[in-house]
Amino acid sequence: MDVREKVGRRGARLFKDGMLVNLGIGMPTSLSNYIPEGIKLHFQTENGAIGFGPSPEKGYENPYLTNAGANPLTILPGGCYFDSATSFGLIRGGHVDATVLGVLEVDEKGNLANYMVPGKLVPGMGGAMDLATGSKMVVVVTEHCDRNGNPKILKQCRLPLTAKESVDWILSELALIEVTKDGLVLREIAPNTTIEEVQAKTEAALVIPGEGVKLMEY
Amino acid sequence: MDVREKVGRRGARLFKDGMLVNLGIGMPTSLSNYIPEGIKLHFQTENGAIGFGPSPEKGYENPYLTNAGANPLTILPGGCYFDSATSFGLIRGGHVDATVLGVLEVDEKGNLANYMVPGKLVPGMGGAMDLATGSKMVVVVTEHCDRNGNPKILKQCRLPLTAKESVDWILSELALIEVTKDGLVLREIAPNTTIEEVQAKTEAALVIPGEGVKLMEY
Amino acid sequence: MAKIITADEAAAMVSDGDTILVGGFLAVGSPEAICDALVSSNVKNLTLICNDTGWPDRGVGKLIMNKQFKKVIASHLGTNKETGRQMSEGELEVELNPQGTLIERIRAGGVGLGGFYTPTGVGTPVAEGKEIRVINGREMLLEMPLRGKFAFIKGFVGDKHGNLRYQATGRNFNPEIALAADIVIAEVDHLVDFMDPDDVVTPGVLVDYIVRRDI
Amino acid sequence: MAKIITADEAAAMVSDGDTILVGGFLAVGSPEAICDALVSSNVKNLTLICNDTGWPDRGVGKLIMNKQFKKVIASHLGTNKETGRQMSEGELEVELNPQGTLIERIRAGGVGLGGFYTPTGVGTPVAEGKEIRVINGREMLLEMPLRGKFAFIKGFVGDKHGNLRYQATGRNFNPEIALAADIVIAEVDHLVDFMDPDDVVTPGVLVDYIVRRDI
Repeated sequence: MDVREKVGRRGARLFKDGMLVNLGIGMPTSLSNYIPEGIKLHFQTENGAIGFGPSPEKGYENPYLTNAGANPLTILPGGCYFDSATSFGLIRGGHVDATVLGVLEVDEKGNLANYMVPGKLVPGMGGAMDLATGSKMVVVVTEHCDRNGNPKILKQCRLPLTAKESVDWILSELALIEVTKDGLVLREIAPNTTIEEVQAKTEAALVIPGEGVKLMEY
Repeated sequence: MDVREKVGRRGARLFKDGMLVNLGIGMPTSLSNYIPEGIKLHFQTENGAIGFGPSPEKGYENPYLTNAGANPLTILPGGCYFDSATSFGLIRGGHVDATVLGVLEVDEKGNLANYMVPGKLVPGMGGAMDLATGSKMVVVVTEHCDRNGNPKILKQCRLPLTAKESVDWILSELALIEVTKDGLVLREIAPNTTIEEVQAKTEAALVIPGEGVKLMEY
Repeated sequence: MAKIITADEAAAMVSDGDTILVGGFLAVGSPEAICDALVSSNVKNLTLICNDTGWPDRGVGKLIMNKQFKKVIASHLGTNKETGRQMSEGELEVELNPQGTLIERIRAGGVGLGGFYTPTGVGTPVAEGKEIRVINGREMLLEMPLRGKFAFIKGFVGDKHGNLRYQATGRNFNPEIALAADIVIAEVDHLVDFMDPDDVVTPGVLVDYIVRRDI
Repeated sequence: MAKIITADEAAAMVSDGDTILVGGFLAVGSPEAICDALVSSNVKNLTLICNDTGWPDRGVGKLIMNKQFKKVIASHLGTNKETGRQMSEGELEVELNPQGTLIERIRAGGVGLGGFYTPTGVGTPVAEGKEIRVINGREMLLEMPLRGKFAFIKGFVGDKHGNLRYQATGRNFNPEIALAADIVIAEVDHLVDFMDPDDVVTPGVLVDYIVRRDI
């Protein structure tokens, strides 16, 4: 299992039946491959649809039906379309039950930074700020450290924020961490690691809960 | 011709082809009977339709298609329905070209009062405040004096206002008056009256324009 | 999938003191079966958010006649004299809003906005106690969002996924109300398996329960 | 009746320095024929309000490549590197908005509101210079309305009365943009005589001109 599969399998089990879910582009999308049986989710794309299905076969694309990355979609029975004001009304109004986002940095207060690096070209935040601010549950999925081995889970974000105090769960190939008022609570660790290794690779202090840290299942 | 027909005939000639128009209940509705040939208007009802036609024949009413007074309507080809947020978005956003309203009082600043009398039961303003505030052109149609012969066109409204400085035209059975920054300009008088009589029945001072006062045509 | 229930089951969820939003304009587009069930359940001290108080024998007016409200937030009461009587005798608190402001406050509550500035009501009794601010050279009032515990709405056609479509002027307050409550219950005239996704007005994910009229 | 014109006639109405709003999300639901005509007309120093700057060969991106904008207000630029180049070399002013804030600002401009409070952007670079206010215990930013001179929108089906209907995710910014400009020009794939009034998404009274794709 690579990082995407590990994160995808564990992340998908955070959902409950009937949830309205928005998955960011990249690693977050991988969760959709591992939805447990008996769990039916409604997927939203912020450009204006709920209930989309798999990618269409080649030759059957509808140029008017795409996801937020302009890739062709299909729609399932029971799905619906709406305009952008309604779409972000759903997002900001708390009607989206769960959003899964990638990050550059996340910190112990649940701050997240994923849209700009000062000095580099800023492509824009798109819908990320609204999704991180408005969704009932915000899940961050990420490799535990960056390419240089430095922690991405910090005491305090250094990059400009995408949203303030909004993350509920942080999921990496090493750990599942819950963001609480008392700090980052380590809920689960991967089978191939230790609490000490996870803490060593995390800048913020991890809280070990009284009921113990579980072994992550996939 | 009674007052309604006089006001209806002259008022209908204030419209230009293609205008989106909202007519209040009562005397304002009478304008729709006298739209000149060649002038096509779009009528809005604030409960959510544009392009309604005459009342349906008995037995052909649709319980879901009514005007703001809950009376049955028909819809013409080219008409459309929408929700109340859109309806008042059109009204407040300046997309309604003309609104015709009845009044209790109107004054030389274009203030209007038509929804409450202190001490009496207040039925509520409904859509009147939005219509008077948002429409591009606000026309007040009224009997020139109240039942006791007292002026309704005042220096300053005494009743609580429906909207501030929003009236463009005042039309009665005696006169057509334009509300301008320089005061109430008397544009037309009815054939059976004089400038002196109109002024005597009007509390606010009337401005007589340099180009003269026209005789009202029906 | 929206759960299909009876009108009585819908009414039984409501407790004394709850705030309810009800769709409809002079009872056109109001959920009549749910209103009847609320009268039967006799739940009391409710706060109502609705365009108007209907007629004595139609829409939320039936609950007015049964004295089930302690407070009403509406734009118009003229078609139900009992509302006026309760108000003038101090039995009922009434807050009147311009209709466009009322629907926009409900929308703000539903889409997560903290309030908005509108020119409607400036210089009128509606402005009393509200912040006034000049924006782009025009005086504006600050109006705050509205929400409730229950939304009772009325669709013409619903599908098993909860998607709704309205007919003609029966749409009115229903789509915004569906966004502004914790629990949304839709009464529908007709229930179908599913509809064209471009035809949906209220997304099914907003609707928790459906009450059928067609059985 | 909306007047039927060609894309070139639409483009010819635009003058140097005008503000235009253009529908579409990564060019899906953008009026391509009008964009082509605007490139041909070579009008300059425009301000663009649009979700994004499309692709180098699709949507408003074609006008970016032709350097027709002095300012862009958008939520995302990542699919058109030329936008970033012009921005970093100081040829183009760019104002980035969260997508939900951008569409709501356009809506506010279209429906006559003077601004609104939103939680989106609090604690981020978006909050710089903006009023912050605590409403119902939550920090909110004041965001102001946006409008322009022209709205260029794209419908799937239009009728001779100007009524429009969209398909799937081609709807996006188009309905709100149609409210927020002095002159609204809709490009449509198909023109019909009229449509079911319950099927209309954009009321025809908002649409001044129609550009047909089906002839």
